[in-house]
Amino acid sequence: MYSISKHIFFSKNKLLSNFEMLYNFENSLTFANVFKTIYKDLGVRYPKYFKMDALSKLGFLSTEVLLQNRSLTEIYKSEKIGIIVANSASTYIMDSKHQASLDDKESYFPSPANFVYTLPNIMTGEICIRHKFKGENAVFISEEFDTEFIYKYTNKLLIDNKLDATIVGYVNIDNDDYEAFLMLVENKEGEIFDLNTLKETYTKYKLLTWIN
Amino acid sequence: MVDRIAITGIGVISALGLNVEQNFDALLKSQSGIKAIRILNTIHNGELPVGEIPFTDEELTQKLGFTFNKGWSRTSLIGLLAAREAWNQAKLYKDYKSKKGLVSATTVAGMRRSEEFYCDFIKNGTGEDFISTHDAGDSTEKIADDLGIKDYLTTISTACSSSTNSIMLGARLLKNKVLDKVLVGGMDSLTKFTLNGFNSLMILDKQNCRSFDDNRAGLNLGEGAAFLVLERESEVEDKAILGYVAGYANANDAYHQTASSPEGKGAALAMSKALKMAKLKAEDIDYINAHGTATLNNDLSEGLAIEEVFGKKLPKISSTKPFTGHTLGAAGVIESVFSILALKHQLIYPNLNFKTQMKELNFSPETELLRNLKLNFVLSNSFGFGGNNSSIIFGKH
Amino acid sequence: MKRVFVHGSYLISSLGFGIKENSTKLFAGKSGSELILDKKYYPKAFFASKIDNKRFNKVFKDLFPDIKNSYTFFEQLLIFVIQQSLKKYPIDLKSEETLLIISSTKGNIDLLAKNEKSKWKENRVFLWKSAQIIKDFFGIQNKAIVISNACISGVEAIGIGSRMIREGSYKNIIVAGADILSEFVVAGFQSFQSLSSKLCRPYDANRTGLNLGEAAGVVILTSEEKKSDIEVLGSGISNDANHISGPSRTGDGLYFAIKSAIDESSIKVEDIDFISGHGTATNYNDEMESKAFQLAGLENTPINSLKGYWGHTLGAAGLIESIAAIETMKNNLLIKTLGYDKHGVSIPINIVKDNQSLPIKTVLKTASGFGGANAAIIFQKTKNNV
Amino acid sequence: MDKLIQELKKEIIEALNLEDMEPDDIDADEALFGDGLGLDSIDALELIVLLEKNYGIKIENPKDGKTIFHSVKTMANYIQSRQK
Repeated sequence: MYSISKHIFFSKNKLLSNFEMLYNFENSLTFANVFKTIYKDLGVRYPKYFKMDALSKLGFLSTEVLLQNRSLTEIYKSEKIGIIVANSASTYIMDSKHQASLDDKESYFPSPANFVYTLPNIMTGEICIRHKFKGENAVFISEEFDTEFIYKYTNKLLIDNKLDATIVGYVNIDNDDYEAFLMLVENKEGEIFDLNTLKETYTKYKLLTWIN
Repeated sequence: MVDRIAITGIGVISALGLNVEQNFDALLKSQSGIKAIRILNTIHNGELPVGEIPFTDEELTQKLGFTFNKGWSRTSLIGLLAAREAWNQAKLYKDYKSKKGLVSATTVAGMRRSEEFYCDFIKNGTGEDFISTHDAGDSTEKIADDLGIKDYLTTISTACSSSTNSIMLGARLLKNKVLDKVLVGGMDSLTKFTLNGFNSLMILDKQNCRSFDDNRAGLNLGEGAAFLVLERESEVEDKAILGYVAGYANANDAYHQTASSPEGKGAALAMSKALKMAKLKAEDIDYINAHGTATLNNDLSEGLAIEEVFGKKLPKISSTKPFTGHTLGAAGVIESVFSILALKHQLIYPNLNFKTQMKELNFSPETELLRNLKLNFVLSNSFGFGGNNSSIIFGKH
Repeated sequence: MKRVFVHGSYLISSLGFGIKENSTKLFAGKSGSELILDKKYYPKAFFASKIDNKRFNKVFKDLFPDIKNSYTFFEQLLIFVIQQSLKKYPIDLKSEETLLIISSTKGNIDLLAKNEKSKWKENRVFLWKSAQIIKDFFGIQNKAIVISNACISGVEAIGIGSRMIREGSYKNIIVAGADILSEFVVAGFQSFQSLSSKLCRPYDANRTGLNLGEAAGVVILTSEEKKSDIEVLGSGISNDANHISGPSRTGDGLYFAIKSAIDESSIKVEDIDFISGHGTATNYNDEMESKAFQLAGLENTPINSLKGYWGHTLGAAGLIESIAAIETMKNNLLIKTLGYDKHGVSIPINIVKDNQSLPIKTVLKTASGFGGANAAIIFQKTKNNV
Repeated sequence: MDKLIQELKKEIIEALNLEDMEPDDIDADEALFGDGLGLDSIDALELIVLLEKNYGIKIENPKDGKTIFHSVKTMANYIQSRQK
């Protein structure tokens, strides 16, 4: 029996957890400020955070809230905990930054710290390092969050016993906006993890963040 | 009780077909594989009928599942097809503990490629990779590697008796516990070299060969390969036993380089010694798969030798050369496979194209497919140039 | 449990077009990598594997004469290999049980460069856009799925494809992978000091880094057995959770992926006849792999890396190397690890040093990459004529 | 020398995104890697770029990085030795 134990949504400077608003900043604030404020407010001590690119920061903060005072590796084997996410712009911000350092032929100093973040699964890697997840992980690139495919794939991994618990969702950022929607699904009693619940939860969050 | 030599796997490829099933089907339907030359490029096509495997090297490579040609000669390709069939049947793939060997046989070896590249190589030194596939051992090594056989490897080349001799050596290696499982057999492909060679000896019939016929006019060349897996009977587990190697012998004619002695002294010696080793009397033999190449010399010499050894009570006799042609180094083991199938299915193959009995002999070969007989022992002859004569007796399981 | 079979494999690389050309060159020990001095990629010379562009452009134009240049090089590679694959194994592209999965790390990233930007619409640099264009080219109904998980993308894509066949929603899944050389990637890897200035030396004591390469490969997965004798038995994906670019020091991550694949295949470890390793020839990756194979009890199993022939082709590597592993089974032939001479990893794993024939029925293909990702997949030859 | 060390500290903080750090927080002799500042291999590569970009110094063998980048002081000494 696979159930949804928690879900979060973070977009348009609003961070909600189980549909409850945790943070609500005005739209004019840049995501860099919003991310930094939330990081400080969460009281997290993780020096590596500051080296992360925007996509990894978005993923990192979202999972910090999703897994607040939960340590999954105490319940499940770390190789049976995974993260399956979709994304649209991949690492567009960091790609542009890295490319900019190449277009300027005079000052030709491509930075390794930038280049390493030009892969979308570095974001999932950072989350795995933070929470010691060693199981199935995948980053799918799609124009929008393809709930149907992501559900089918994640559910297949669960019923095939490849995973006992997993984070599943969508983490995307480009120059204009960002959106993170994550669910924690575990092998225990609770609200069943099925396609409709996934779709409805995601749609409800979209509406909540557009209205106010 | 003596630990008999059991046959637990057979594989064969010839003009009749790619595997045991297709070969046996053609034998049952009396469908000869002897036709005009189609694959081998030679001035003789349309003139000399042969027992040719109707597939190009490219097609044979694909049938092995290979996706590109690794420079293998035709002999190696057909050899591996038959070897795998036998090895598969004996389920030896995951057998890591027993000592496994391969005793192969070939006379032609890599000549098929050598004769193609030779002129270029002499003129401008190209295509030298063929040299590594020319020698007789090359195909043996390739087959052994493909099947994972590492403990014992050898190749016998005694002309037309080669592959019968490899069965004998394999049986001896088992009896002396040098090996636990042994793949024995041989292979030869058609080449311009052999076609023109035999033609110069004036022993190639321009029609389909007529073994033991008074008007016979020579043999038809053929190509093919066959293998048996031999094990000690006491160690055979979870697989069927197809027959036994009851006895065998090799004797030399000591008469002439290419002709058998007129009265078949060597042949008679080989057959009688094989009977002695098998502790059998002549009348125990139910069927002789004769060498019967349809040359004037062999059929006479072999016929007389059979009459000398078997006297009045001649067993039923036939030659399957009119089906496959003379496959040289592979003939012995191909006909051994046919003999084992005859025992398993209790039948005797017809001697195709036979019309008139030889004046010098008192017997005629069987001309119809004979069914529901009582066959316990079959004797197969392979007599060759250099007077090298071998006979082998198979027993029913 | 529904079985999954592999059909219609095709690849294009620096070694040539299609399986026969590539296998013949691999068998002959020929590398497709060379010293490249081309400002388009990098100010200085670097050692890498490039596809023969002139030949490709001609072949592509002959196949699709009426398409003016409306597809990028990356997209043309995928269209070409998929088209060749469908010729070998035609499927009903319109059916809603047909899916296209594409594996790539950077896709059209070369379009970000200043001089390219103007020629294409801005969203053409996104992987989902290329996937959409390729899906529409073939008239496939379902949205294309793109997997971008660094160097394991190709192996993971086949794994995901096999899982989705077993899941039941799809009857035919085309899994295609490609990555091209670009200044973006070359300069990036240079800044990481992980490129070798000459032929890379997988698992070798004197390895100094990887060679980049460009390639495209494709397989078609179905539950249809006929005309295929290759089966996907199982797959596993894991994460080291150790460092975003340095592989784990213990190899436990890759070991978990291998174990997951073996468990799903319900075979014994000793059934694996051969490992097609990742072997990028970077210091830490090869060392990590040797530890992982020891953990999995595979230190005696013959293993090779083909990076010496094709270079590291990123999103295509999993595809073309899986196809090579399948050809290894079909030909019962291990290809030597080009560039490997002196053993250079702490565990004495059994590196294939010379071409070698032996019966091969079951192979394990692994991949590891940035982000601590690891993938393993097991293929088996179903016909018993091993 | 002190001016160079102070400058280096600022550049390191900026190049390696050491967000909450001020130049004074870094002790010139403190180990940059390992348990000191806890920098990792990517930071080392970034420092190689920093030396080249800001001081035009190219390190031939990346393996020397370990000694050169031991601390801010060793970096400063190296820069001075290469600039004479």
